[in-house]
Amino acid sequence: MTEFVAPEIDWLALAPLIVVLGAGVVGVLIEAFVPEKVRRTTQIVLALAALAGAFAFIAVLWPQIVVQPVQVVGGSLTLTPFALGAQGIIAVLAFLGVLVVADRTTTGQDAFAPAASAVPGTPYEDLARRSGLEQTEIYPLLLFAVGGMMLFASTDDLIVMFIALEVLSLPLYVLCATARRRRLLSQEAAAKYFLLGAFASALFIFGVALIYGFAGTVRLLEIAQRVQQGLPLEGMSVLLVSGVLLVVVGLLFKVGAVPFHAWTPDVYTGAPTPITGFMAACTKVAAVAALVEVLYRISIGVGGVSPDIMRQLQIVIVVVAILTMVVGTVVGMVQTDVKRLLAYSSIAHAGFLLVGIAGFNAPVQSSTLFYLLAYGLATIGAFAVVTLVRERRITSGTGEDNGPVGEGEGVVLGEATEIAQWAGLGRKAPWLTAAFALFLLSMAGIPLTAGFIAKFGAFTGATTGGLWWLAVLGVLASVVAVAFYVRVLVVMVFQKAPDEPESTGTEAVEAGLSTGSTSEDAVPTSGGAVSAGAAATLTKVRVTSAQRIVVTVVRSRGPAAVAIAVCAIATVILGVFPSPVLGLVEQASKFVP
Amino acid sequence: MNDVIGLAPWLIGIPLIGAAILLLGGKATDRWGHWLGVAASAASGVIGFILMFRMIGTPAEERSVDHHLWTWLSAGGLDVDLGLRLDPLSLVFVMLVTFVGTLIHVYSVAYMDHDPHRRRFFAYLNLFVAAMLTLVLADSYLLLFVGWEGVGLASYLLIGFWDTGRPSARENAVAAKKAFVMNRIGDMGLIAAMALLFAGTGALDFATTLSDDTLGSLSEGTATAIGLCLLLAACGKSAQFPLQAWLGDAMAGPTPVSALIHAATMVTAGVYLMVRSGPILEAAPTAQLVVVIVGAVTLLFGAVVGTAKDDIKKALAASTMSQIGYMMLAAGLGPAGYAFAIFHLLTHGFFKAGLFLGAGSVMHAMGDQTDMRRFGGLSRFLPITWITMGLGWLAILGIPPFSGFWSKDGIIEAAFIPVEGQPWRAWVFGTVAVLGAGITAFYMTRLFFMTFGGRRPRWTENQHPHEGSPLMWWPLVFLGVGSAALGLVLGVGGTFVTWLEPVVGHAEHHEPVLPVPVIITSTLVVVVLGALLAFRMYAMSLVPEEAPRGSFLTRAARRDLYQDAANETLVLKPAHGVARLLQVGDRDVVDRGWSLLPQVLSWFGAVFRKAQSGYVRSYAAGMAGGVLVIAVVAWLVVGLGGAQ
Amino acid sequence: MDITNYVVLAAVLFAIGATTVLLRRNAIVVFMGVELMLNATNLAFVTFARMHGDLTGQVLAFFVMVVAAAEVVVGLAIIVTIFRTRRSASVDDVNLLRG
Amino acid sequence: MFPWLTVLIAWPLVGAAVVGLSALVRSRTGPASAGTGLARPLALLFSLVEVALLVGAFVAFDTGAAAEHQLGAVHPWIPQIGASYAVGVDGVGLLLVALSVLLVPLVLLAAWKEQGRDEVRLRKFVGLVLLLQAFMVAVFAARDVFLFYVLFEAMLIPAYFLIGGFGQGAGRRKAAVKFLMFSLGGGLIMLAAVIALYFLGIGAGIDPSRAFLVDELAAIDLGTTAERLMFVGFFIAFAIKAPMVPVHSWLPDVAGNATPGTSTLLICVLDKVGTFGMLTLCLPLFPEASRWAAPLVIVLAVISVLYGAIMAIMQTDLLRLVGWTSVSHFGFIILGIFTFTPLGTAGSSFMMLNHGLATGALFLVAGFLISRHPEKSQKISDYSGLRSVTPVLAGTFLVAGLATLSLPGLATFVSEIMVLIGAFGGSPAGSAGWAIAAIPGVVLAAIYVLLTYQKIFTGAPAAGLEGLPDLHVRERVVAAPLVAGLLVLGLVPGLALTYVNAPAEQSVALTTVDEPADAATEMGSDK
Repeated sequence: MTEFVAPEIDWLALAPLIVVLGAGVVGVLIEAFVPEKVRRTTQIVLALAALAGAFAFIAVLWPQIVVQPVQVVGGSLTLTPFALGAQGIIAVLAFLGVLVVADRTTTGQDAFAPAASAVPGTPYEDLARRSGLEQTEIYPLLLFAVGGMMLFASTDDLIVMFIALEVLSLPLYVLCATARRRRLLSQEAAAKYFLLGAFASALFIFGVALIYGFAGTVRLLEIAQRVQQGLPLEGMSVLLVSGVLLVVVGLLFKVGAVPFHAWTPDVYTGAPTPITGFMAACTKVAAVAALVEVLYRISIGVGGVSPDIMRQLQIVIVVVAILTMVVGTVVGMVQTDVKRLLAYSSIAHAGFLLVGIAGFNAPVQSSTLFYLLAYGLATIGAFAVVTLVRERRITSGTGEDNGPVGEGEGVVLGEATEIAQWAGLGRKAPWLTAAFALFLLSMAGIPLTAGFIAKFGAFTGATTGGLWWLAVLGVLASVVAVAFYVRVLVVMVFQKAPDEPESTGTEAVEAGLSTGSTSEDAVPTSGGAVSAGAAATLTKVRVTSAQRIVVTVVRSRGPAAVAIAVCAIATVILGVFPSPVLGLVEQASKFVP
Repeated sequence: MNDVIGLAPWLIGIPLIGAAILLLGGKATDRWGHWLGVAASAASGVIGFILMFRMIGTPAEERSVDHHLWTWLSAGGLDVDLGLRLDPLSLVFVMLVTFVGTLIHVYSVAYMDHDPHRRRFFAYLNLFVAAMLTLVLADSYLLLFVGWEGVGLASYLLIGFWDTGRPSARENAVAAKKAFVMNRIGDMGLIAAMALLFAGTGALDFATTLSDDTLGSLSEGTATAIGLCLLLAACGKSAQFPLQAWLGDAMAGPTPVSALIHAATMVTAGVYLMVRSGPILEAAPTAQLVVVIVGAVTLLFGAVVGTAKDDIKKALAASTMSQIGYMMLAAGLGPAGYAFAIFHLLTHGFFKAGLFLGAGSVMHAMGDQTDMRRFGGLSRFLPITWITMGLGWLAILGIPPFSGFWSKDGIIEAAFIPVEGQPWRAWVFGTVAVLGAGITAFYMTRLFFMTFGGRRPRWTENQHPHEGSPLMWWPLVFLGVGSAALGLVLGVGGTFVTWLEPVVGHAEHHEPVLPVPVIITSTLVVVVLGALLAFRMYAMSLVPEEAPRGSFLTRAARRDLYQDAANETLVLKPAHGVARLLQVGDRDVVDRGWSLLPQVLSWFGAVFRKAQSGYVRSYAAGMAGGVLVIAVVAWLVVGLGGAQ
Repeated sequence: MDITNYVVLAAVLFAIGATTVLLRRNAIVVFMGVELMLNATNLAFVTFARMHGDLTGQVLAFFVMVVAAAEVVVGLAIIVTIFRTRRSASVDDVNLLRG
Repeated sequence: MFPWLTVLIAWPLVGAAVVGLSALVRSRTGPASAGTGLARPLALLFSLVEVALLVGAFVAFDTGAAAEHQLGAVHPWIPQIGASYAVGVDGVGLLLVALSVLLVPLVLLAAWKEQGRDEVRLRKFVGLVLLLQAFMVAVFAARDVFLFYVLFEAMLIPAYFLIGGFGQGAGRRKAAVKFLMFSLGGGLIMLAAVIALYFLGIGAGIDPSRAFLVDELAAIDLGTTAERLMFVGFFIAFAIKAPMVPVHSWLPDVAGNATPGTSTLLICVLDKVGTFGMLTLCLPLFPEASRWAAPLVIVLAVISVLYGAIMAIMQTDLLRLVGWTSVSHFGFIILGIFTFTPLGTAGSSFMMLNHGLATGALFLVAGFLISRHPEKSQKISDYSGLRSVTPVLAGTFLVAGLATLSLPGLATFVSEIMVLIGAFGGSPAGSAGWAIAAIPGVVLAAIYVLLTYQKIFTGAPAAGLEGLPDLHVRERVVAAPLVAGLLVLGLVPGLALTYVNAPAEQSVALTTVDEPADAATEMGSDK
């Protein structure tokens, strides 16, 4: 009769995860038991508290982890400084992201459909909207996603990594489909994201299987040891190489690197903007962290014993990095939609990150972390700004009421994401514009913003790895990138907003066409809301009924404004006095992940 | 000497301050401004006299004093003081500039009486005096260059004095610009010369650069280069061939300006530069020869042009050009010529100024009419002008004992002095000089009689010519006396030559190829012939009011022997073509080239963008394809790596 | 029987699944392709587990199944929503987002 | 000792902040658009105090050791990447700092009425100007390559908004973008070189936590190839800024579209960073490569001189014309630097100052002229005969023009003659020939200045311009200091030369010794 031996578990190390995921579970219960009036508030408070708590635990953990990494439950959770740093960054960014999500603005509507399951334009949906339904499930979903990300970034076990991948992906799939406006786009985004994501994770897991076949284990460090010991069987290297390749591909998909990037622009455009910001920032952190861990543990984890493997991986990363930078920047140049432009910019940034990672040396970890932080702040801030720039339709007769009307007459519609529509924003909302400009400059890597220090670190990493020519390529690519950020700057700051109604009206219509915007707000009658074809008919409707769409900036109810302010200030501080943060992340590269 | 040397800076300072007051003072100084100008000029004249007086008192070998004011430019081995050099040469100029200058100031008070901007005019005149004195008093090429361009500026301002509010305003402005730009072309030479000098001698001040040991260190090639560069500068400033085109147009300025700047002083700065740089030229025979040739060419050129001009000022300008040609020629002849170059410069300063002022008073009397075919028979109406100009006329003809004779004859004799190895030179240049004298006699006589002589007046009845105010004719008298007597005073016994010896060195006497009396008589004969010819044509017979078509040569001469046309076709047109080419090139090649970059990129962008088709399956296909491609690439590269 | 056969079979299944994803229009079928890929993975896991003679692989297979199940739930939900909106489950109809 | 430079850098920043905050004051006391607010006087006050501080700096500066970098401070800034806050100026740096400090109040005065009664735009304008000033002072004082680079790029942003936000020209947005893209392009190429420098420095055993100090980097010997590559990286950036043919395309557009005040700050001060960088970074860091590249650079410089001048002659737009003249002048400056003679280098350093004064005067006076035109036209052909209408304006313009054509007696002449004479004796092959080839530039200068003067101010007054007012007091106050400065420095150039001689000697010494490392070490050591 053997007695039960409880496993030794370092609960403190698990605490951040437990807090977040636990809060997620609690959130589900809240949906069930808390009365509707206070439900939303409770959820928000809970989510923010959970993230803050998680961050607190991380802060507590940090000193001991930087001294000695720990492995919990046999490595399923491996906390290196790098992993913990990634967790911390995810927590911070998620906190800001939740703030943006939680903001209902002065229109009193958040960005989410009252009943996402309802078919757009059906009476039921109208009913749901009128009765002011709200989907507060998004908060638990967000928490689950965050939990998945934190786990994703900090495990040594490929299977756990796979599960974490799903845990972070599935909620995101759902969240993508919940946009209040432009429902079709939102759903399409979800579908694409899901199908491609599933495909990618299938590749990933098959890769895991192959690696398992080679090594007989799915623990990265053990795999590395096997590699060191040499090949057990002839031709097994094929298993290893193709396996690692597939795994890396699976990760690169999440990172959004060319040629696995195709989902990024569509999903970023279709998803509700706050979610896009959250997704763009946090997912990238998690994915890059995981990528670094896999690559580095396998290649240099045990002293780069197998030059072939290392070499092959490096080549893969270099090739992908170049492709990513080129496509991201060059295609970004021809974008006309702000969200799409930001999507391509995130692709380009994936490229710059990879340039650093391709250096394959331990110090890169810290510069990568800093890059992720800088990028994440700028991204969340930028998308938060996007959520506040709206179209306002002004009809002769006050149209059917949907949601309370903001200041001034007319009805506030969805975001005005056409770059052309942003003309003259500088006069409408100077501070908001200034913040957005700051984020763009940071993304462009202009000195005295966080982005510059980050880019400097990335290119330095590549040069340390002897890839100075790759660094030069990166530099050239970032020149091109600057070009398209500047384009937006010019429109916002220097161009005057077009005044005469007709032009704006038609402009908005074209905008509607090009983004396939069939937002049910614009046309309550469900007839048109089927496909792009119908979108054309509904444009006729618009033009004939002399409505004009003007671009307005809705006031935030607070949270989003806070988020933007925090992002902006942080961006500047990290640009001018980065040394404290750099000092922190520098410790991250003390150990190979 | 040293007790009064402290006054030297005030030679320049006073007129400069005068100019400053007049320019900055604005309308407030309108009432008395012109008298301030006169006073300033006169004051530096007085100082000049004092210095002159003291210098005469000092023994010859101590007559060259450098007065250091402050270190001007000291960098990287180049040390240039802001200093003045007082020696016989510079003082001669000081006297000329201040004396003639003051007279012309006085004359202008009356001449510009009706001009609303008289104050500005006097400011510019003072500025000119200051700059000219800087030029001649400078003790280094660099400071000389300051005065050099300073007078250029003053001349620019004064030529263009009437550059608005008149029908001819634009032309005046263009003439002014032309003068300045052509001067600048010459200045390139001075800059290059300074560069060469610094590279060769490591200094720019006269004391160092012109001392024998430094020059000994210079290779003849360098010396020649420097000499030619200096010559270029001189040509620009003194309207010598081929940079002579601006002088004729410069007559657009008020007549006193023409008298002071474009006859008496500024245009002779080139000669001063040549004489001052004598040691360098002597180290470079080739350069000397070129100087002589330029002088000879110009003196003929000017003379020929002079014969055909009907505009009295342009005729005088041409004659100025030609007379400076004489000086240049002399300056190229070495020590034998220097003294006479300066001597002629001095006398010419007087009689040419007199002639110009006379012309001015004629114009004043005839309502700014300058066409001599509209004059005639003025002697009765303008007696003083008639007499004073007559003296000037005799002087320039070189009739003894008038001043021109002493200086010009010296030059002609010097031209006949043989140069060993090149016997032809003496003959050629001697003949040219004599010939020039003849032509000079012709056109000056023509000018004189077309203006004052002739059977009947050729002006319309409603004009009532009369002498101007005393302010105008007193200066004429002074200058007339000067033109008559100056030569006699300074020429007899070679007073002037010995006076200059400390500077230009002693010229040991050479015998001309012809005996001196022969030269003198033949010159006089030629001169008289020329004069008689002109007398027959313009005094005895009627002068048509409309210029006859004339022979080819006449027409050519009227158009300055096509110098402007030549410049136009040889320089301006090609230059403009080049400029156009550059302009188009910059727009369509450089600029467009840069703007091509983003275009190409966005083209690629549009191409890649097509890949984003919106179809899930194509995305998936892209991913699958990507996997394969990357795998292949990885394998290939490593395969190669393994192969190595 | 050589182990290679199993591995090859797994690979073939995986390839078939991938091809399905690439070629079929119906979202459901595409999704089934993904499931097929996952199952190929399972086969591989089990095979290798047997080869290495430890149970980890088999356990992993269960993990994969569970995850697959979870994916099915979310995936079908999304596909069905789209179907209800557009009356079509063809993945080629959802291409408003492009460029 | 007192950190003068830090104060000089910080003060305008404070000013910019205060001006920004003055918005709040206005909005509380009344409608923000009501007439002229606090912004202008505040900004002027700050810039004047800055001038006072500058005087202090000059007093504290030891001219005896003008070649050493003084008044500075070194503090760790981002030790993780080896960047330190290291400032210090030698004579040249001090003069350029002075230029950027002195021009700002004048520009503010000149732009006093420019933004009309639009209080918001006005506040933005002066705020940006002060911000730009802080950056400019800092960049001239930076003794740390990283710091220099950061400022080099960061100052583009205020400049960009100044160009694009306040110009008169329709094409000002394009011009701003063009400016930004050119500069950033060059800057990023430089970034690559900076990173490389970082590695070689650490490789050569420099303490990684302070790896960017110029003096230490100058002390190490980089391999020939690497040195040349990095030189190219730096030089391209500086050549674009300078601006040098053929990477000058952005300049005329900017000059033609920005406000004269902006152009003054931009072209007269900010662009000096290009030549200043060549002098204080390229030469000390890459002496061998500088010698290697000199022959080509000289040719390009001479081409710039003539090219810029000819293009200036062909211009029809007044401000573009002034812009082109700068291309020509920068050519002279670069020529002087890369012929490696003490005289030429000193001349170039001096010319950086003089060009600032002369071209600044020309830009501002041209601005006054344009502001008088009913349609604010910049076309030269729209003006005529104004000498009789606005004599003082005409006179000031002429003086500024004469300074631009470097008339003897004015400071510009001294520097130009120093450059030409110095270059003639330069060490790189063919210097003499190219120096001679550059001399026609002086004739072309005469043409473009006098032709412009002739077209605008002579002849019969153009219709509609008869009644134009002459320069009023404010404008005279703006022009006077510049003209006075040009005159004084022209007669007593020693005032400035004492600051530039020693540095010139030193940088020439760097490039003439055979073993660059040695020269570098002794330079590093005398700090």
